[in-house]
Amino acid sequence: MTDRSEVIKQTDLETPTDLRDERLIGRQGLRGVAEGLLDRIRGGDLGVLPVVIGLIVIWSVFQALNPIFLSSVNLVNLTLECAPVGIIALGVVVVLLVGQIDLSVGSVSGLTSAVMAVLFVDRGLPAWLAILSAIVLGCAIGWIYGQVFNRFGVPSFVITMAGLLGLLGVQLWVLGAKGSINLPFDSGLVSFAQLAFVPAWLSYVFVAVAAAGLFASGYAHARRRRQASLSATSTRLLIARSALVLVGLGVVVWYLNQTRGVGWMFVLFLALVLVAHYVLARTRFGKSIYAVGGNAEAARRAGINVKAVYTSAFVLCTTLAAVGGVLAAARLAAVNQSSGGGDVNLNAIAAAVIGGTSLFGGRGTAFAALLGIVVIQSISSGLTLLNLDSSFRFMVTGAVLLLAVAVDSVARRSRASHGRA
Amino acid sequence: MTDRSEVIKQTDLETPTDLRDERLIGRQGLRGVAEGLLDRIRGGDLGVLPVVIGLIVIWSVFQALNPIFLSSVNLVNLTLECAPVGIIALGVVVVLLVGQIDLSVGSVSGLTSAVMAVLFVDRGLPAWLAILSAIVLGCAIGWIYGQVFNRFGVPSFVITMAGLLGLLGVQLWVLGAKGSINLPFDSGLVSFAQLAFVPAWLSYVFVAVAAAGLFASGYAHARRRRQASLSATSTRLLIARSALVLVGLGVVVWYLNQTRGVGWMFVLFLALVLVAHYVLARTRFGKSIYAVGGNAEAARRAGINVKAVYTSAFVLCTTLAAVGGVLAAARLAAVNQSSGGGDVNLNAIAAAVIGGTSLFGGRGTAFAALLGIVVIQSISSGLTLLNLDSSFRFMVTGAVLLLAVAVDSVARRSRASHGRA
Amino acid sequence: MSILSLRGITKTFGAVAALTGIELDIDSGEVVAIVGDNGAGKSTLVKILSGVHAADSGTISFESAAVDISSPADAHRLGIATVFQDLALCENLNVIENLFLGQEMRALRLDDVAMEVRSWELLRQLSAKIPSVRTPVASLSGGQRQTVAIARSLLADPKVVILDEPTAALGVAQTAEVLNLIERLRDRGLGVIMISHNMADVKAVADKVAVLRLGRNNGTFAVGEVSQEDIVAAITGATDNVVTRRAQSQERLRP
Amino acid sequence: MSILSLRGITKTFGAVAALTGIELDIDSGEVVAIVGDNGAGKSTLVKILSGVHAADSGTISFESAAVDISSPADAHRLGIATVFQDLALCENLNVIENLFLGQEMRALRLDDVAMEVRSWELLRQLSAKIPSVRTPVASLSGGQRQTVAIARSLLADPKVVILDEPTAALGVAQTAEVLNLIERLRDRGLGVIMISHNMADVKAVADKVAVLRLGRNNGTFAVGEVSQEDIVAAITGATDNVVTRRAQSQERLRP
Amino acid sequence: AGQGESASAQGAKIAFLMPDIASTRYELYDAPLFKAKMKELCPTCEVLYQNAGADAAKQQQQANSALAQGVKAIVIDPVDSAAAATIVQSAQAQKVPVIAYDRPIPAAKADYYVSFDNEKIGSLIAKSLVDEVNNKGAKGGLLVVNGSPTDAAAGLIKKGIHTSVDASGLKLLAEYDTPGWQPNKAQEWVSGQIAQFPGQIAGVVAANDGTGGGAIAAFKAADTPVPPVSGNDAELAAVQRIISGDQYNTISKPIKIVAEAAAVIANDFAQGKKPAAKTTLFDTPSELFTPTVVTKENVQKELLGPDGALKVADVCTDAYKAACDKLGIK
Ligand SMILES: Nc1ncnc2c1ncn2[C@@H]1O[C@H](COP(=O)(O)OP(=O)(O)OP(=O)(O)O)[C@@H](O)[C@H]1O
Ligand SMILES: Nc1ncnc2c1ncn2[C@@H]1O[C@H](COP(=O)(O)OP(=O)(O)OP(=O)(O)O)[C@@H](O)[C@H]1O
Ligand SMILES: [Mg+2]
Ligand SMILES: [Mg+2]
Repeated sequence: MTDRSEVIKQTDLETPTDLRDERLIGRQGLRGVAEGLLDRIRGGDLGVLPVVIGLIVIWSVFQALNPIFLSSVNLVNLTLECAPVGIIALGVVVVLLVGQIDLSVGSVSGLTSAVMAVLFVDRGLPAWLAILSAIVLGCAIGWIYGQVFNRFGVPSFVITMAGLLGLLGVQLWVLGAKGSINLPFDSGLVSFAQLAFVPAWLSYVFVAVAAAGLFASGYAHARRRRQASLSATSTRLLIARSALVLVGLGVVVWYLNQTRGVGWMFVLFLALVLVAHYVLARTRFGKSIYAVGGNAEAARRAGINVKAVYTSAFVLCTTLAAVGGVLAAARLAAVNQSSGGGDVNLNAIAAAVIGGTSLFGGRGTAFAALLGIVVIQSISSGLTLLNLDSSFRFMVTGAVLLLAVAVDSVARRSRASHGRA
Repeated sequence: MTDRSEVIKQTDLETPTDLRDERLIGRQGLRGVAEGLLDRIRGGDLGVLPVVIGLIVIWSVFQALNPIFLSSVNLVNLTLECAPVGIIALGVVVVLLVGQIDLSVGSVSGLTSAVMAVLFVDRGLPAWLAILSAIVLGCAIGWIYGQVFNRFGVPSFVITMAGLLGLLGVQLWVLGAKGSINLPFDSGLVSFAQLAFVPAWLSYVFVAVAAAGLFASGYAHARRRRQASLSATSTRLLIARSALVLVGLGVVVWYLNQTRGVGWMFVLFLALVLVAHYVLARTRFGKSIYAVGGNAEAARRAGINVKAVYTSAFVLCTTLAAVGGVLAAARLAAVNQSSGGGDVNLNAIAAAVIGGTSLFGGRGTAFAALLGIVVIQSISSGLTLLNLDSSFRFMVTGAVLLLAVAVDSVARRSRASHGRA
Repeated sequence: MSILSLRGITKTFGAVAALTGIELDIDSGEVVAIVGDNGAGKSTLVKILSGVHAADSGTISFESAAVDISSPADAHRLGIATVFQDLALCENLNVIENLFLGQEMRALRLDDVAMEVRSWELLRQLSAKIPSVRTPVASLSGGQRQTVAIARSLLADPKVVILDEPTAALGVAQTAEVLNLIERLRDRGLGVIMISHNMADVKAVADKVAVLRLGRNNGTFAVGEVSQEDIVAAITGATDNVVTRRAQSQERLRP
Repeated sequence: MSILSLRGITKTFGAVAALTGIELDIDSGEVVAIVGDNGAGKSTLVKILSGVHAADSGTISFESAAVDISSPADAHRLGIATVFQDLALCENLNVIENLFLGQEMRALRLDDVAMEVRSWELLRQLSAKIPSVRTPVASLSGGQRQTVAIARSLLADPKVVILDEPTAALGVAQTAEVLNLIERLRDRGLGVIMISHNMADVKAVADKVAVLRLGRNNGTFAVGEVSQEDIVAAITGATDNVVTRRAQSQERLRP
Repeated sequence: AGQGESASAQGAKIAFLMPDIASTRYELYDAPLFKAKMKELCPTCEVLYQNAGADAAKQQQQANSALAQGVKAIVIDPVDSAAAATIVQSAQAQKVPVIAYDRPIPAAKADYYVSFDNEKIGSLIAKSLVDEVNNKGAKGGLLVVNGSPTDAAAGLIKKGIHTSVDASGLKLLAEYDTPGWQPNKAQEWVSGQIAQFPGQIAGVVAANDGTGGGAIAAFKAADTPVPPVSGNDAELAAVQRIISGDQYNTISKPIKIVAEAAAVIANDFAQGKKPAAKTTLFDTPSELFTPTVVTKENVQKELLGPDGALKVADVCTDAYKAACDKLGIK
């Protein structure tokens, strides 16, 4: 018995602090990374991999059915169509993370876009002011939700369902006698959503900066960890990762640049996802979101202002819904009574869930919104290219959706059998 | 110290087993009941009381605005309109109790009613066979949900969203070019939903039987408890309770009998609620539903077949959705592409939640469906009596909904401050 | 003849090898204590025995026949009743409902009077201080919950009872009752596995002590032939450990 | 001078009177043990002190000033750190995240390297056997979790540390470390409240023992002047109790 | 309820039940115009206006509630023509006359039918668009964007569109039923078709102005020239697009005339009179009106005249000033 504990003491000096437990199955270098990955796959700890695989399956099928699906033109369309609802879904992710729900994102996006249109077109306010007002309104709605939730403890399902109905009423009232408002095609807002693309050279610069940034931050982090005698990703691995990102993103961007390129609206969406990811993963506020979603009582006992966290989650959600609504209006170049209606709600929530956010709170990442909306829009776009009856269109949508998520199956099943359910 | 424990020993012989703990604040008789009730109200343990109060508030307001609201005619309409969606909500309660959700109840009800109509009207099958087929179809859909859920672990949100879309497609396909099918007015099914009312005398018999049954079962139970030297409700209290039910229900029935009376469809709904209540509260299966919803892993460790419970919850939900769909079709005497669409889904789920069912599983009763749907239909019916613009109609609906549930506020807040959150 | 025996049980969680080649035998009418440091793998072993986790490799035999315990229901069927360390109670259900979960009396018309009577009996037997059996478990104290979990394992007529740190949250009186209970179970010929960090309790009721260390067997001792210090040494992997040092310094302080 | 003193604290839950007129004083540099049967109200008292529940009546004074502790944040602000019996960890977060919850280093750009280093330090100090601090708490063993909860209470610089059954799930080595730790805290002049069912531990580290019985004060003793039997008698409310009976029968059995 | 025989309409209530809010016309035109005319005919009468939000069951609830309030006549634009039969039945059982408005109720004999018919509308807009495409001699085929697959009225329009498109000899490239009439769905679908049939789309038949607007936005967003696109409903926004040349046509329904005719008939029924039939359709006494296709050429005359449904000031906002001037609209 004693000999083993001596082994520990000997290795103490060489092994990084966090790898000293002798039960850890040690692995080194690139090979070790691959083995660890395989281990995680077997253990069902796959992160976003299943969804990505589901996506690849969908893409292959649609491409086989209609070769235009993966054409550059269509992919450019796809990116642009993802942005508005994707941004809304990003807000939904935040609300789901604290274990609540917002059923009213559609209505919020509809109402705020209506207010924006009325101010901009009817009242002749400058575009930026109209947009700002819309966003402030979105913010205010979330704040009210937060107050009602914190003070009365009404379930967020009911609050936001009341919001869904009430705000739709306000939207109809705001649009009033007009019913439908055109946004001028030559306004900056509409051009931004329809015609503004990143110049090819700039898009490559973006890719290069992203790859370089990833490497730089990874390297700095690894150095600090090594200095603190903790295990760290090897420089070789960091280089490999950045190279992968460089090539991967580079190819995608090059392909999109074959036609119109990368839309600024999509860049905005990506930027919001990255910011949200940073906030959720790397700030105290982000941690408190996860804590409240995981165990609100424990978070409260840790001294976190749980009410403030709920309020800010609602505010973030409705604010992002307002941004998404404005962009959706800009893309359609019109606002009407059905703006924000239809399946905006369902799609935004479904995107968050498909991307892996739990409805029970505490689990999910900002990337869920990106992945989920790409899945949903891919299905929708793929079906657009097939000339189907609407009855079959619905059936296929349902089936493909299920298929995309069922790839998770392998992951989850093995996860459960490995005791991580 | 010793004297106190002697006190316990002395009282042992007189006090019922379950009231011997000396920390229990003892109370006796009717007065004790009232005090206990007051205590529960202060402690926030109010059960359905807040929702009932919310309902009374809504009713008073609408009655003040339009005296027809509480007229016998309108209440009869209200009861009949509650039944179809109420039955669907009953199924939703079961699914929510196991901590899952079914977004597709609307589509299921639409599809099954379409199948029923095609078989009954187009194929000329006897009504009972057409209805049975529809119900079996509903059953099968739930079974498939259960299988997909258990085998692949796809979140029920995604499965049933796929169902929502896919089944709508099937519904359109089943209805085909016709789009809309009339059910003959003289068919038993349509008369049942539109014209079949309980004869006045029979309705009073029902009330009497209900009151007597309540007393008899309560009395038998109390006797068994007393024999087992457990505390029991006093006979006086039992009589009081039954008398209250007799008078309360009697007045309601009498009032409805002023015009058309109590519809058989509503009686069916009530019967289903009572059966569901019995199953949930008084059978092993019911307890396993609550256990799975409260802590699925604990239930599994207790040897409960958790997968079977999930499957049966889904089956119950879709089966009840099928029943609700058939009744909705009968009430409308037609089936079309939008059957089951609109706000059936939202209303059914909202009814369950408003009635007090938790979206997180394990909390709620069958009566939630009844109360919730009455709240929703009251709002809807009250608003049709007010001559409002659509925009205001939506706003008022949202506001009233919030109000109705916010009465819970007092309850929940004090509950939390009493450590029962 | 051993009622339950394990051979080469191994289990890994991701990169952590929680159990490696565990061997263990339990006879009827015997109390086996499993001891070990935190994270030694005791609860993992218990979960494998009760069908909560599946072992990665290794065999389990029950009454000399190889068995496959792939779900808790399987374990129940074999007659293995377990009190889990995390108790595994449903917080939304009350005490009676938790006690009888999955084994309610009269499936189609629950006999709540009989169940309540039986509940009070069981709880009284364990000296439980629970004011009412109709409150949800969520509002019970830690010890009250543990008592409920222990009472539950006695309901069905098990052949093997596994108790994972059953007395951790119990008061002195309740602990004494549970130790009495374990002795009664042994006398009735059941096999009992008890996990505990309390060496005094282990010495008091166990016949055999199996030590786990970092997921591996680290010796099995007959209780009569080993001192408390030896067991602690086997647990910590050294004779010179914080426990002995502390004991020494305490001795120095108090005359 | 007492750093914390309670007068007439009362709390009822529905029909259950959990605490009635509790009085208690804690001095700086003093370890007060609160003992009592299961359901005696110990954890309820702790929750009132740490702002989780509000007392129905009674006053709390901290450093001689009456204070109103209406939320856990208030308690943190006063310098009261608590290890709860149910630990109150977020299962979805990993060990580091739980340790630093609400007090992360650098709010806007978390310093995860520094936090990881500090985590390992704290855990090593408590002899924790946790393979990795980046696994979610959900996958830790019972004792590992308890260690995390204890480590957390030491992070901020508290004036009063409340430990509700801190060693219930700990192994022998970890228990010894925690007892050492409590002594170090006392020596640094902190007030420590410890709840425990283990009389040996209580006798070892406490200066004063307060006994609760069925929600009421049932005597306060200086540890030096009272025997273990007396404390048990105060807890169970009788000198002739199951513990003494069991001890006697054990003595009779073993020569 | 049930005393429909009273000789005077004094203080009578009349229900006006509209089907949905997906089209702006019911809220903006039909209801206010009907109410105004009613007020003129019978100042003490009360109009109970309800909108069913495209839900047949809700419409039934609204009708029942109207009956409970003792209305003297029901004017109904059914969500589902088949399902509305129940409403007719229960109303007539209580001796309350039912006037089918806009859409017929073939399955049960209403007391009167006032309308233009949706099938005709579909065929008119499609015909006008086909003619324009042929005139321009554009190559390629047509896209058809129908209304909601769950909306009965959309089905009628679709049928009408097909009679014209199928007869035109133009190729039907692809067809789509827009869920919930949503413009953004229409936009998304048309975007896909632009990718699939680059340069081959000679025109788009859209079943209403909203979906038409979506189709136009798709072409704009793809940075390709907008081919002729149809519409229906003569919404303000659509009229602006017609003036600016983005949209080819829409259709103006003489809502004022129809709504007023319905008011007159309802008033007659409320007074216990039986209005005479102008013609008979579906075995029901009927009065039918013909809608007019509106293009750039006749927009001023049809919609912006002194009696027109729209005001020049509303249409010719800053953004459309130049286009209005070009057409000589003041
Ligand atoms: N579900 C799981 N997922 C991942 N790792 C796990 C899981 N369960 C246990 N482990 C790990 O396995 C090891 C053994 O855990 P186990 O619970 O068996 O310890 P234990 O001996 O019961 O400890 P304690 O005395 O603290 O209860 C621990 O390092 C723990 O982190
Ligand atoms: N939130 C609550 N709601 C209702 N009753 C409660 C609640 N919390 C505690 N109680 C009751 O108050 C009494 C005291 O509980 P408490 O948790 O304080 O006991 P304890 O002394 O900590 O016991 P243990 O030693 O078992 O931890 C118990 O009877 C318990 O059932
Ligand atoms: Mg353990
Ligand atoms: Mg406690």
